[in-house]
Amino acid sequence: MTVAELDLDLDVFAGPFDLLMAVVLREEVSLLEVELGEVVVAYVEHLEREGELELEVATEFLVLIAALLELKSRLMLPGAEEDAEELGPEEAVEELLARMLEYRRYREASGALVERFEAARGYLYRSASLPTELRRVAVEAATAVYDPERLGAALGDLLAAPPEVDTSHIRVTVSLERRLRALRDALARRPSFDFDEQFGGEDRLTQAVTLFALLELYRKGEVTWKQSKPFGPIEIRKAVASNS
Amino acid sequence: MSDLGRTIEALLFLSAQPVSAADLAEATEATAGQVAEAIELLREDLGEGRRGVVLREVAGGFSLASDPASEEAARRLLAKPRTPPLTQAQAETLAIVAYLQPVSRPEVARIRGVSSESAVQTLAERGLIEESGRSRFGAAIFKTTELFERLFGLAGLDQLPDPSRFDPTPEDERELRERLLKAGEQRAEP
Amino acid sequence: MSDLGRTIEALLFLSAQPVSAADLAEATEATAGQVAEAIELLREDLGEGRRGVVLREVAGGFSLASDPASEEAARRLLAKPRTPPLTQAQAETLAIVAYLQPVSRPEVARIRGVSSESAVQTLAERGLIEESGRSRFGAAIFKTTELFERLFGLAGLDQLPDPSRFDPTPEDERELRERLLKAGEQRAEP
Repeated sequence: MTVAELDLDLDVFAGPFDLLMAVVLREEVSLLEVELGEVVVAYVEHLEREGELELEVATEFLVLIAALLELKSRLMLPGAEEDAEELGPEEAVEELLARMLEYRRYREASGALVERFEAARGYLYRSASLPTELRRVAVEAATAVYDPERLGAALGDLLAAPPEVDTSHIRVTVSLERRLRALRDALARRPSFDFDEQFGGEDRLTQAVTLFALLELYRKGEVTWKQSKPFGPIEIRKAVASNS
Repeated sequence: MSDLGRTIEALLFLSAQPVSAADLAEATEATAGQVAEAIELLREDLGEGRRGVVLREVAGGFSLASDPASEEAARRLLAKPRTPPLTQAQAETLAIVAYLQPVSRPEVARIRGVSSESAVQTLAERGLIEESGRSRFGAAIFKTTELFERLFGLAGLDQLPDPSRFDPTPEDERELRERLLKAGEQRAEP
Repeated sequence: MSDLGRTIEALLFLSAQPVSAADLAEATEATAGQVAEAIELLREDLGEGRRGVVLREVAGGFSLASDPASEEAARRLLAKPRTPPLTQAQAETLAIVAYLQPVSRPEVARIRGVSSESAVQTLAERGLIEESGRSRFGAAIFKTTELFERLFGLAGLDQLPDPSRFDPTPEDERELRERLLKAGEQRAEP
């Protein structure tokens, strides 16, 4: 399966991932309404079911989802606490806008190309081989320019059955649910803590999913956090319940 | 019809690929000027609607093609299926490759916002684009082929329309920006 | 020139084989008399010495051919085989034809796991492979040409590199064709 076909069933959208990305860029669904955490969960569940990881597909997923997450988080987070070099919501709008405009340009260009293609489709070219006497000439003038090893190697590629996918290294154990629980447990023990101190010993994937979970808790109003400089320590603090 | 014109017509008839003016001059042992003049006359003789065959300038050279008016009869005779139309995904991918080439697949995905694996693969299978190497990060990079220029009736890539023609109008842009800002504000002040 | 004459010229231009008057009538949806009349006019238009292309009546029908006067120029132009680097799709297709010939186009597609039409066409246009007949089911079957051997510096097909050198499972004794097809099937159903 490809990233494109990842099936999603979200509040505001049901269908393949491909289509979700497309409708966001085409402004048919607001990025703010899309629960990206669910998208990640769907992908991780898919990996769990399939038990195999295609590196190129996974990379593409990460690139696309990371871009969406970045844009969405900038749209969501209040601008006041931003560092000067970070983009605020307005800049985030500009960036999303720039991407939409870029996409529009090529969508329009593709329309023009299709018209050209349709117009040119009726012209047919001749593909008959040369008359014998002329073919002779071409053969006589020919010298060796290609290496037969290339053919052998291509044949070898074709003979190779696809390798059995080794799934031992991708036992997918990181679930967003579980990371949410880990965060809540930690917060239950003490009202504030340092991210690295608490989770620094986990592998990178776990840390990344924990960060997603943190975004989710922030959205629900359960936590706040502070990071005074880029790459600096992240201090997580239980949100003060104001009305409950 | 001049001898040179006849010879050029014969060469274009025989060659399966478009032939450049320079190659025509070399083969006919004529000067570039003479070839250009003969081509000009041939272009009139074989203009649209004159005969069954027309002169086309494609992919950096000249080529003979059958007149589109005879397409239907040709399909009946040769039992050739019509080239399938391009899907929207293929057309967008092709537009990005055509304008930005050489371009990598992740770059295509970034612009389209969707994984473009199968569109890229189909276009490569149809011979419209081809791999032209690898990026620094090992991603395959693509460019359009000569067949692309032939099938789209382009004498060369510089004949693609200026992409700025396709830019959204300032009004569209302003409207879109306002809509996005408004959505952001609503979110920020619950 | 009449519409029918133009269409007939186009059909003869496109067809690699001579076309009978009956086939022309069927494809153009005209009567035998109308076709005969149009052919008569075409014969005058495309008589020896008139244009670069002449109308020939040969066994089985009519065909267009280049004027013999242009042969020397054609030699100069076409004696230079086009040899751009092979793409991966072309190399794979050529390897299949080279090792398994004669081989049908559907078989190539089955082994590669993707339709290989454009690669086959390009290889045929460059003269590396050619049709050598039809399979029982009507599919074109291909073999390599003499030009192929020249361009690869092979004194004969038995000089192709021994496939067992590239073989991932040399202990397997089955036939090359069978193993290629099996690997192709495995690729097709991930």
